[in-house]
Amino acid sequence: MTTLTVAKALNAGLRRALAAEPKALLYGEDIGKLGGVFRVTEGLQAEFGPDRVVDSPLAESGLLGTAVGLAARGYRPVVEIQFDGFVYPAFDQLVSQVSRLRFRTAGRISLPLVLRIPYGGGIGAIEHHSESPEAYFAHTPGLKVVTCATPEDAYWMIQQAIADDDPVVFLEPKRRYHDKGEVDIEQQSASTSLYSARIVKPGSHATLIAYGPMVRTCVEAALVAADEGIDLEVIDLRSLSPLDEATIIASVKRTGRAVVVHEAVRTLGMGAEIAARIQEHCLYDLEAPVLRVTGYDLPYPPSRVEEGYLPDLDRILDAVDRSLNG
Amino acid sequence: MTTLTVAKALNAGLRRALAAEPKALLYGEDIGKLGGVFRVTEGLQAEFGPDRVVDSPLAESGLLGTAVGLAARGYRPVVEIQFDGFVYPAFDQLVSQVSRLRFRTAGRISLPLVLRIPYGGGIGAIEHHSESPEAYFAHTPGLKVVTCATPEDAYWMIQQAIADDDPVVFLEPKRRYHDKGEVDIEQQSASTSLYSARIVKPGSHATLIAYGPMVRTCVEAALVAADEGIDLEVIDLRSLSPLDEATIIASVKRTGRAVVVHEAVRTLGMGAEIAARIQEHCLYDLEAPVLRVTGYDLPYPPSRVEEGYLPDLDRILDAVDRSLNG
Amino acid sequence: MTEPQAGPDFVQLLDPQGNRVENSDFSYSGSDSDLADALRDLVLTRRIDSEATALQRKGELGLWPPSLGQEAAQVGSARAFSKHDIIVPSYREHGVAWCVGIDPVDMLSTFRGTGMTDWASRPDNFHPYSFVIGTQTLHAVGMAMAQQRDGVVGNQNPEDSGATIVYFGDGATSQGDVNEAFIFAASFAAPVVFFCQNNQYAISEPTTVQSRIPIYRRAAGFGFPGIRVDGNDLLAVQVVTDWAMDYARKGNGPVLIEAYTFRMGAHTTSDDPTKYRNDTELEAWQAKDPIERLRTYLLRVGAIDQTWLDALAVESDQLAERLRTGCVNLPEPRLADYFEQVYAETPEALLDQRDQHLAYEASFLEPR
Amino acid sequence: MTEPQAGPDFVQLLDPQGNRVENSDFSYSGSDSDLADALRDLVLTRRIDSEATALQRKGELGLWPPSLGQEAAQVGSARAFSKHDIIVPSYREHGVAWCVGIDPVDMLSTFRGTGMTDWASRPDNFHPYSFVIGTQTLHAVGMAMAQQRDGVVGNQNPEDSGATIVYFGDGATSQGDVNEAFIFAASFAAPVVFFCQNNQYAISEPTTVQSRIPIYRRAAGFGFPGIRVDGNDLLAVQVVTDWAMDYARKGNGPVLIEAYTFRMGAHTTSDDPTKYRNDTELEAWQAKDPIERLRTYLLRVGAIDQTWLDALAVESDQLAERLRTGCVNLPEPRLADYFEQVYAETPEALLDQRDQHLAYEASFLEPR
Ligand SMILES: Cc1ncc(C[n+]2csc(CCOP(=O)(O)OP(=O)(O)O)c2C)c(N)n1
Ligand SMILES: Cc1ncc(C[n+]2csc(CCOP(=O)(O)OP(=O)(O)O)c2C)c(N)n1
Ligand SMILES: [Mg+2]
Ligand SMILES: [Mg+2]
Repeated sequence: MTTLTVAKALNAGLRRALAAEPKALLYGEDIGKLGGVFRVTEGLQAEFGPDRVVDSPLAESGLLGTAVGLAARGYRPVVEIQFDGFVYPAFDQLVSQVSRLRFRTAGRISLPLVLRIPYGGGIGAIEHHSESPEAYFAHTPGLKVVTCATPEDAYWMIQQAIADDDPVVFLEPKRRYHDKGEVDIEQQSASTSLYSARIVKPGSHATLIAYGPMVRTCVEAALVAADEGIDLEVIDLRSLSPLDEATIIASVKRTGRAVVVHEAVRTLGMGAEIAARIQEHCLYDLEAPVLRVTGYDLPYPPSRVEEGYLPDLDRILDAVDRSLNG
Repeated sequence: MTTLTVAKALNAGLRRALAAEPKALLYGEDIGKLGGVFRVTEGLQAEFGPDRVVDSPLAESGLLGTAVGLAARGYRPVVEIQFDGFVYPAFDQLVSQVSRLRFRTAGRISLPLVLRIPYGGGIGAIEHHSESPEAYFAHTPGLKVVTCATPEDAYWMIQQAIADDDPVVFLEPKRRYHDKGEVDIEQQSASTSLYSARIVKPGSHATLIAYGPMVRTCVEAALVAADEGIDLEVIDLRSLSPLDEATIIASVKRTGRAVVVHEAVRTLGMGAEIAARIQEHCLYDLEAPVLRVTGYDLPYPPSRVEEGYLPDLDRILDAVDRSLNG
Repeated sequence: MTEPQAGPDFVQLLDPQGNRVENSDFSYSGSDSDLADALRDLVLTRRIDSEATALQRKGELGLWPPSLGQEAAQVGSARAFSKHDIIVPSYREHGVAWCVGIDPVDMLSTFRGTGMTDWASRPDNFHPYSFVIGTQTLHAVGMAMAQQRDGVVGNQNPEDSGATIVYFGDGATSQGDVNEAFIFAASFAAPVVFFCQNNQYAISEPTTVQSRIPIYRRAAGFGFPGIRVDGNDLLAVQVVTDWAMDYARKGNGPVLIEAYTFRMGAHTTSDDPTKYRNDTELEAWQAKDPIERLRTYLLRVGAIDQTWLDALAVESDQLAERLRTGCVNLPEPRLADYFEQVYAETPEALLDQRDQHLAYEASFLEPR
Repeated sequence: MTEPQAGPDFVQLLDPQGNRVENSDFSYSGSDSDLADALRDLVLTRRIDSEATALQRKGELGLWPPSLGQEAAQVGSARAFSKHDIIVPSYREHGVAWCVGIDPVDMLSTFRGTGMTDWASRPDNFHPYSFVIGTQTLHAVGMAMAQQRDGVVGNQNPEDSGATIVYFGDGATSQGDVNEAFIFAASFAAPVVFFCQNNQYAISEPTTVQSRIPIYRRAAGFGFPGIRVDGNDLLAVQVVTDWAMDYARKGNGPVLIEAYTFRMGAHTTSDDPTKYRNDTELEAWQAKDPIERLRTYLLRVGAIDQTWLDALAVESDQLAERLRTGCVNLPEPRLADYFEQVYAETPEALLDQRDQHLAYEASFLEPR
């Protein structure tokens, strides 16, 4: 076991993927000499050369669009978008091309492409640097959408995503880049599929459903609740598309209460889909409405007020209270 | 009263807006001499000249981005995207600029811009011509998103949208362009806000919630159901953002059952948000889960199978049956 | 903009009257019998197109984008392909598709709505049609970058080298994606030939809405060569494309070709060009017809005769007949099959949706 | 790419040693006292920048993008504005903002996170900063189209005419939006000056990643003039911008200016340029410092003296002090206020969310 941050675990995972798969290549703005603005690709260009770790001109549609061509011809491009807010210029390529090439060709062309995006707020940034665009992707058939919450997952999931023959949007919780954890980098392969949810903490009174940056916050909330005698189950979804519905449903059938937590705005955020599915499958098991603790329906506000904007321990516990009394 | 199709009603509404508001201008690809591929702007360039009805170079980001500049300087551009599937190149301008300029300037700059998009399937088209992208927009704070279902609404809502000081995504149900209806074009102004839902048909057994192209389908379903003694309420949302939650909730509290119908894919479609809100506000009134009758989670398939893909009368009635027996 | 004249800025080797034209930079090295082969492709392309248009009129196709008038630009460029090349079409390149050996019945499936864009007879180096204007130019640059990594660029033996060619229209040149494709191609010196068919219109909009200057000059602003060719002159198109592909295959980077031509038909079968253009313009271009001039030339030099043309007419009729039967016999798709074409491994929930669909469909077979 | 030399392709009127340079096309018509005013703006811009950088280091700002080294490009161009002009900055134009009269304390608010991009002292013809690379170029073209409709373009009296100027970087030239802005501007002959500060880097990427040829040459491919100017030479920048704005104001359409300069500092305070560039490069550019050369010139011709410089130093210190106090005293925002800034009329549901937020916040004040 090695202690790594999320950022370093991603770096290690990318290195291993590049070594194992000659067709894999990293591609993005400032990922070469600089190693990316978050240093996730640090040292990799020096190690694998500028044809495997490629600095792209400053244009996201061009970046993703040319990656489509590379992937269609057998390469496995791992594209980095510098910040969440800069994925939108590539949206057409993502929605109309990346997600559909297999469908358009009756399966004849695979698109083994990974789109890495540091996402989410809480880092005191200026606008466009704290977005949570995951619902746009999860609403798009043909994309897989995953996000990691721990160094261990970061290390394995990035390798699994690169090995996947489908396009995967890989969301990296940037406020957790420096969180540390144990990673077994000697192990041969991941022990679970990146598309299965993880029960981080079992519990019986209510289920907290989260992913990415909010997993840690939910675990902390669960610990505080435990002190008050409230036993919360915490689920880390890991995959937002496909959703591991079975794990969610089984948990809520047991606890009868669910709170979904995410940074993204409430309306049509992941919480909407999860609440819709829960009520569809467990209406008669529900002791209270599924509640959502989310960003408010605002553009991401200035950093001095982001603390109030983002779900935190207290807002989560407040929702748990409402659920338990609801 | 005059009998008009939806397309002609839009044309009449646009004409009246251009006449009434010197700052209004129409802007899009092929909207001039050709009158747009659906002829919605037919005759308007001849009448108002090429500075008021402007043919744009073939680039949607450029089209919307320059419209932002026009709107920021006091004009009221009405932008036409030729087909739903071609709005994505403009997505960055829409999500990061159009929706936020007011927010970014503490309200100092208004963006009175309308983005007209013919949308939806059922017209036997090739790919990219039958999309239902509304959830992407409704998930974006700062945009208003509306859609009309009748000639009467088409006529008034487009004028109201142009008069609105906020950016409005105006979705036009292209398969209903040729539907006819009565419009009172003499009337001075609209009788209701375009942001309020319309109860198309009151009923007591269950509520059908729809918008745009599916309103007619739901009304037809309700008529068939009535023959079988099932009394369905049909709500036409008209506005997808903001949502007229009060009308929805009041109805479901009365009927205890709800079925949401849309063409867009199920996952994270409008049905998700509506189901989430209904269970949040009426959990204890619900006799059955909120059901969703939607497009399947596929890219829009080839036209020879679109009939099976799109919600139709039978699929709606089937869901109503399940709701009534659920 | 005035009409271009034969000369250094407009390569023409066969004039509208069917006379060979001298050019200081380019000359056609093929034989007249090669040109007869080419004429056959031009004629059959036109027949595929007119037949498909007719099938649409009869309601057998939902839509068809005619290639009428652009045959020389398409067939001429296709004659410059070699085995390591990759071809990325837009949606109107029926002549190119024909030349790479695609069964035209396959092409119809997309427009009949019995399939998406894949065709069983499509060779792997021919990318599927694209319908979002300009997007395919970026894919092409990426494929050219793949060729660089595959080691098929700049090899000693030209036979071992390949490049990518991508087709797009005059309207497409306004799209950000196309200009980004220029950027990426130049930055990576990618072996890609940008083949712009300037057919004078983007639906109803004349090229002047997109550009005030000739399109081929765009390339210089991005640091690579641009060249304009008479797109209705098969010889010139073939020779210029040959040169450009070779330039790219050798590792010199991208080239932009503007094939100056005319969309003689409607934009698509849904379009009504009388709304925005007049007969005079059409007539002027009819006088420059790409097929007519090559036939005139070949008849004059005696490379073909009436018997040859009669045989071609028979072949053309047979092809048309095959299209008509092939079209109506295209297998009807089943919605259920599409659920497994979205992902390499289909998620559970999507299989559930398929099963719901199947169960629902089955319920109609039973009495309700 | 080799360093450009003074001449027809690189307008320079004051060399790095502070000597005036002859140019056949352009000459500076202002007085030395005008230049002394300009020097003051350069010096104060640099002071604002260094003070903001220091404030970031002290944790008072979250981020700051330094303008160090680009002062002449910014102040020089700003001196060409007239009353009907519209100015559209990117995010590094602190010198331009200063020249149009914006209170630099306002600028800090965005980077302290106490506000979005609006500043109380912002004049209406100065658009807010933009952070998504290149998007603002399209807004600028739209504003220029608004000017056409407002009747402020091509008027007899030049005083009654205006144009729009938009700032962006070398990296931005790769974005589709910027190239589409070129297209739209050319197509509508919009009165817009594209002012590209080529500061040699887009974060870590040298300009060569974006373009193999000088950026000003991009314009020719779109059919409008492009010109390269020594961006560290205030005189040249001002004169060239004057010419370009005038050209646009008269209704001749767009112009691209490439101001060749250097980002002497980090990309932002989060950046570490030692990872990707070396000291030699920095030193070579330090020798071309925009302030140094103007000061040398003005001292030599006697337009300023040490007393003048001392007074400026005092003014500069006062400004710095005002920035320090102003920064920490920027009013703290309240999240609750933002709910009403999304829409002209705030929807019910959003007011409900605000009330939930307020109620929740209030719950902390009571004992729980
Ligand atoms: C992004 C996008 N916008 C709009 C359209 C609608 N559309 C289809 S073809 C066309 C015109 C294309 O013109 P051009 O590039 O000149 O090609 P041509 O059709 O003349 O071959 C338009 C606007 C589209 N397919 N994609
Ligand atoms: C669309 C987009 N992609 C990426 C970024 C991240 N980013 C911020 S500044 C920058 C470099 C910009 O370079 P340039 O245009 O030369 O301007 P400079 O910073 O040198 O002034 C990048 C990549 C962004 N802000 N927007
Ligand atoms: Mg065209
Ligand atoms: Mg730069």
